[in-house]
Amino acid sequence: MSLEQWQRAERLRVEIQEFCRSGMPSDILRKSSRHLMLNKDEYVRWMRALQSRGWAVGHWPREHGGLDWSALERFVFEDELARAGCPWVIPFGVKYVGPVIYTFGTEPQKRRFLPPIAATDQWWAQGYSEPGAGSDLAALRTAAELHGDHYIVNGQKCWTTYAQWADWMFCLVRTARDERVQNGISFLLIDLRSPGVTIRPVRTMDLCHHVNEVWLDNVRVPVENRVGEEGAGWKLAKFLLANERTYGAGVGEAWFALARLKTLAADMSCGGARLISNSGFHRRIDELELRVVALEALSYQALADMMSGAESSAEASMLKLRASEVYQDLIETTVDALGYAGIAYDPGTLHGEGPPPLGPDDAGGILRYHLYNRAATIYGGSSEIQRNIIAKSALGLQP
Amino acid sequence: MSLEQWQRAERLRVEIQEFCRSGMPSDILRKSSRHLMLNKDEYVRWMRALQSRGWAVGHWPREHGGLDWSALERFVFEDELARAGCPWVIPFGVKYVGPVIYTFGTEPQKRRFLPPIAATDQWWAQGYSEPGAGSDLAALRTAAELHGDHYIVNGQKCWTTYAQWADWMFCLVRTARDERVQNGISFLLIDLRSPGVTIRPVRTMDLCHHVNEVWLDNVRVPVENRVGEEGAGWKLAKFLLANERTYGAGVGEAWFALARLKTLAADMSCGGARLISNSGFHRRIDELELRVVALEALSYQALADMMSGAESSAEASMLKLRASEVYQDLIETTVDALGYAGIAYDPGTLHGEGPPPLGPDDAGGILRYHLYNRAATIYGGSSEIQRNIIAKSALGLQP
Amino acid sequence: MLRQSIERYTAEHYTFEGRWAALKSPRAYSEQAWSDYGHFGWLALRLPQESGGVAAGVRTTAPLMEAVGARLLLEPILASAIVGTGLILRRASADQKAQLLPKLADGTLKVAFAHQETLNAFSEDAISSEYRGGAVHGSKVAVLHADCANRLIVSARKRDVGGTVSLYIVDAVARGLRRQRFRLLDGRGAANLSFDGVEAEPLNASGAIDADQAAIAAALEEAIVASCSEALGAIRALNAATNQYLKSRKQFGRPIGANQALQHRMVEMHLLEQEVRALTLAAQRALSELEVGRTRIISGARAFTCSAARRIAAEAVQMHGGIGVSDELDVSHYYRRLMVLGTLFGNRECHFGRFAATCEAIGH
Amino acid sequence: MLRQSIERYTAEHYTFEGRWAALKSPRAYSEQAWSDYGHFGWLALRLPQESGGVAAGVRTTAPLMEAVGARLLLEPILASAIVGTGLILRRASADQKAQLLPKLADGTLKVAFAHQETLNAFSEDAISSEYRGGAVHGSKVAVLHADCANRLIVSARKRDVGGTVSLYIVDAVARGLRRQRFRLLDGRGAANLSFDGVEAEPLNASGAIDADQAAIAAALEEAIVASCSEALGAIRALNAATNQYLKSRKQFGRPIGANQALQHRMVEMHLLEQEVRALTLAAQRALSELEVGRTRIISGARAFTCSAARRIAAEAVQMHGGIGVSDELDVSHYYRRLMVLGTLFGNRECHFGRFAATCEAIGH
Repeated sequence: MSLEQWQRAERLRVEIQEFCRSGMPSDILRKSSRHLMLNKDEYVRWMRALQSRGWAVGHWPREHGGLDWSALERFVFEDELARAGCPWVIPFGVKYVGPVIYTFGTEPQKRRFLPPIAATDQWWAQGYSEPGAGSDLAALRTAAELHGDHYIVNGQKCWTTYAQWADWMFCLVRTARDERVQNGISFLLIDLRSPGVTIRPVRTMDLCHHVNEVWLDNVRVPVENRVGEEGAGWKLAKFLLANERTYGAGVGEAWFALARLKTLAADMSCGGARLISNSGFHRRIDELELRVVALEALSYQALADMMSGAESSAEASMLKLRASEVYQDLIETTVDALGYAGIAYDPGTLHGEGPPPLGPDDAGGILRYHLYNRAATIYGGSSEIQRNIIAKSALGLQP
Repeated sequence: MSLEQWQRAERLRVEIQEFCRSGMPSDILRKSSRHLMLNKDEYVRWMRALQSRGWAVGHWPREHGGLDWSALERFVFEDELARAGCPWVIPFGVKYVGPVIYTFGTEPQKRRFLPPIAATDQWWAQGYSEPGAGSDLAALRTAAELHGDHYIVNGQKCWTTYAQWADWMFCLVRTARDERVQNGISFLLIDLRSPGVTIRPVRTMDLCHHVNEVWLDNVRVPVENRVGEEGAGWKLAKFLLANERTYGAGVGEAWFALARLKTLAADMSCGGARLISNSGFHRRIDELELRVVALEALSYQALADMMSGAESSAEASMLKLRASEVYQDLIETTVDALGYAGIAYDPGTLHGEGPPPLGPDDAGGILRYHLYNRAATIYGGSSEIQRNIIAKSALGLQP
Repeated sequence: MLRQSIERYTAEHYTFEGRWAALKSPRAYSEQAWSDYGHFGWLALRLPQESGGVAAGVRTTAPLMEAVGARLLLEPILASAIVGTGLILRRASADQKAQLLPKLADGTLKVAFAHQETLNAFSEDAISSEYRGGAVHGSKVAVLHADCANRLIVSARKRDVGGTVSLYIVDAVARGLRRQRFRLLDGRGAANLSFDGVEAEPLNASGAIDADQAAIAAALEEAIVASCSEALGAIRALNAATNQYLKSRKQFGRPIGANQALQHRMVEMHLLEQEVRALTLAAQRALSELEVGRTRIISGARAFTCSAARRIAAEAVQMHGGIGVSDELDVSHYYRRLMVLGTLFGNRECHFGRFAATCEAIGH
Repeated sequence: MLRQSIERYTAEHYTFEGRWAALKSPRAYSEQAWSDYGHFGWLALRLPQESGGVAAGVRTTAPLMEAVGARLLLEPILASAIVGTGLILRRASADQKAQLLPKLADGTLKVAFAHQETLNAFSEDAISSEYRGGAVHGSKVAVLHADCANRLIVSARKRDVGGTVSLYIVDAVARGLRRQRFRLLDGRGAANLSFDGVEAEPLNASGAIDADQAAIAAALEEAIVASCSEALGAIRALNAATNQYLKSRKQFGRPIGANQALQHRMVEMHLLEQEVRALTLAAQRALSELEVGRTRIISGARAFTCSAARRIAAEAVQMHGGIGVSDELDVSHYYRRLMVLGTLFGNRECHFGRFAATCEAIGH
């Protein structure tokens, strides 16, 4: 990467740090840094606070309202927000479907959808997984049949995050049967207020409502809501996936978690001393820190390789594997540090009202996030799938 | 297991402890407890010292000269010898081929072979592996063609331990082609002084000579040296394998290694203190001890299950996996404890003449055994094969 | 016998589906099941024969504790029938026993042991609650099933005899006692307790001055061994579920269990289960045979079980994929139960430290 | 440029097969190769331009050190051209440099750094050798390539200035010096040294009283980073060999690399290699940019590399099966080289401790 790119990114870093100190709605930061559940209104305010500086779509091209960020700037943006304990930058609109629309969409689609996505005037959901199509996404069975100028869509999507708040869902559907199962898949934008859409909440083991089943029963979707050609859905899905994988957040989240783990170990008592003076536990923390240092080095190396054009397709998979593994171990160790507060759980306190049954303010949130985060090695391509990808693309190993 | 069985085994344990203190040739124990290389004469003296009490074939039935040991006694025998740092009980005759001969052999074969095996008047080698048949033993290609009353054997065996000292080799050979590759294998006893036998030494990474390639070039083997029917070799090989897997030695060896690791950590200095006071290293030792405790519990549980008839075929595989894993980690940690003495290596000092370049008397032997012992997870069915066996037999998982 | 009848009852009357009602009820357990347990004599196992029991050691109660883990039972078996009952058997006077044991046997009395005072699970907790003037002052945290117990057995320092830790029995609705009820992560009830001069009756069997202290140590050891059995039951059930899922779930046209990487990981889980089983049985023997080095075996078994349980639970969720994270399937409930078991009565670090302290002597 | 020419030369003239002769020779390295390195200027990389070098930092010499690992070079590149040369550049006077540098450049002079005194690899070694009356007294152990060095740079306490550790240069065949030569596990030469009043010349560039001490610290840091590069080279070559073997070795009718369990393990090895690479590059930058926290990055990289190397080496042997244990194939030679690298200049525990000491501050 060039010196100029580096300096631009460092300027952005300073701006974001300043934003986290003073621009950020403090009620939201208070909740997110404690891993509490944000409601829709809070998420929308958060996204709009980012967009007030153009950052929500900073990675978009200028012609579509973005800031033309380099990969490094995008990394720094995610890294710094996560380090400060900010909420998740809701990706479904700005990160996932937005780039698909400006890359593959028609002019009317761009005019219609991009502005509300950038402004978070619409909430989007992702309709990919199905009960029989998890890792094997190409096995999806939700079918769209063309009747005149509408598709009639039938099927079931699952693990659909925040569908309960969503206005729209981008969706992979089968529009034809083909020998090669990846063919015959198309990419539709579905208005979730359409008749025939049913959304059923699914509680995850943190006892919260993040994900849903979305049932589609003869839902009519105008043909102009298909992005790309009929049958081109797999290509778009792969494009989206490649875009999805940016890993600043993984590094920043890890540093945030490590810092909290350290303060907690310094605060908690352990038989007359502080927990941090338990040599076995201290060692665990230091071993985790070395892994975070390695993750950060690997991430910057991948970024440097990417910016010099030498990126391997396996790098995103490697970063996802390592970031999710180290984070799971960090948050699990943090739960351990909580001692008995790590097994007391009241989901009623996770929305910001009242303290948890035991322990510090964020004990419930830490526990909640530990539980929910078990899914981090499953969603977005499970660790097993990532290893298969690396085996094939980086090592040339065939099954 | 019954109280009487238990008491018998405990009596044997006391006798063996007494033997290790006073009956055992002290020059041999000095070398074996330092992991130095024994020569053939020393091994023969060792085996005969055991057999002077009938122990070398204690597990054989009385009718063939054994002591009718229970599985528990056999376990205790191996366990106690290994705990005391005694040499390996050379298994090829008394443990491997002997039981095959008394179970499947003809009366003349029994009369001819069993007495010299029990007395270690013959040295045996095992001719199983071939360059193309390692884990996939059934792929063996060494061929035996019947010509009148002799087989003419051609082929190559590899990793043949101590073939350089051996008088005889029991050998799996292909006597017929068959759809099912396991069929058509026969079990031959080959006199290694026969014309056409060439033995080539293969150095392992400890720079010592344990194993060999054995080339068989038109070697004539009398048909009466076939054990069992023609084509029954696979059955005999499986019988032998089941017999091979007794795990007292694994437990005893682990305790011996752990004890040495502890004395070493107490002796070695580490920046003004003793190594044992390095908390990270101390922790490693304690973690190893817990694994040894678990290995011992698992072994006794397997024994109890076996003696109550509830043995699962996967248990031997489980014990082999765990024993070899924990031993590798124990000896590696011991090498670490040696510090710079753990990277100085003079194979000339491994036969008992002169001290190693650096460190305590047994530094060279520890290092040698660490290197050679990398094979413990490879020979006798690699860890990968053991896992496949467990997956299939205990879990019913099919490839 | 006991094992079969427990398995038969729970398979019929305590299915995962049927358990939802109990889990969501305000009491957080099934009154019906609890009364059935009393009826079948399972709550009286430890009692002497004259009180309707079989004077069972913790070894004999192992099948019950394994079922608690395997079926994710929510009732106060561990708290009341194992630990609380154990303390009463050891330290209650004949009069106290006559009053308490019959009710423990039929389940009308539930006791909980209020001992832990801080959040620290890394080492044994120091007790600072006090008994003075016939009343207990102090506080206790995360007391398992103190939410539903009728009586509490409380550890406190007896001021007038040099601060020896002793045992007291307290009515759960006594004046001056505040109970903050909540759920543990696995849905079982618990409570934080605050004693502001609560009238308390000493457990007053005769005995040495430190007899209560010894009884506490013994009860905690029993609790640890019992929780190893509970973990073993949960691990065995969870591994069976995962193995079954590997065979039935199809992706890319074949069962996911046909993938060798998953097979080898499942083999590792199976091996860990066998080690947990062997160590749990060894720990049970160590308890009942008063072997030398019981702490070594018991805390060693516990430390091993904690790490094995953690790994098995994580792998079970991972190999199940998305469905493993949902609250609807039993997998995540086993995950949470095993988390709770990893902290109650001291976590892995606590017991590993106790084990390690026995390793000092060179050799063995 | 440098990388390509090193790779071309070693691929042609330093094959694993060709290397046997050097390995088995009494000198334990190839004289021809050593003289070639001098000829190509590789031994002069660190020297100033007026001495025929390019004043390279350790970062620039990384391709050379990677080749040392990848091709298992036996010559005293690390000992003499990196560490010994580094000390001379830092602490020799102009006269000393004029005398030494030309010979270092063409390889006629080989130096070794005699520093380590005890077997302890777990922490920094304390120096107790002494310099008094113009002579060195003391002993050193396992000095890399001291078997073949012409001169030794020795660390010793200068008695007359309060025991400051200083640097001295000693002729390798001086009176009073005993050299016990032996091979390291990877076949490279080394020696234990015993100094019984050996005539020694101080490295006498002007400087602060602790300038030698600082130079030693800097040289050891460079040695650590260089050995990370060497390990990276070995790891990369070894992973490539294992991956190739997975594709070519057939059992049960197909390549063993078709087994998903082996694929996933190979993926883990590849990932560790990428992490080692990223950290090694970061450590090189930390050296040359004088960043804050260089110890953190350098010792962190080293600690990570040690454990990654150990795992990769063990997996390479395991996945190769029997042939991996033989001396005939390169795999076991990489295994032993990586073992040696795991101890020289401090083992994993030593550097993890140094890293951990930088983690104290909360946050980052």
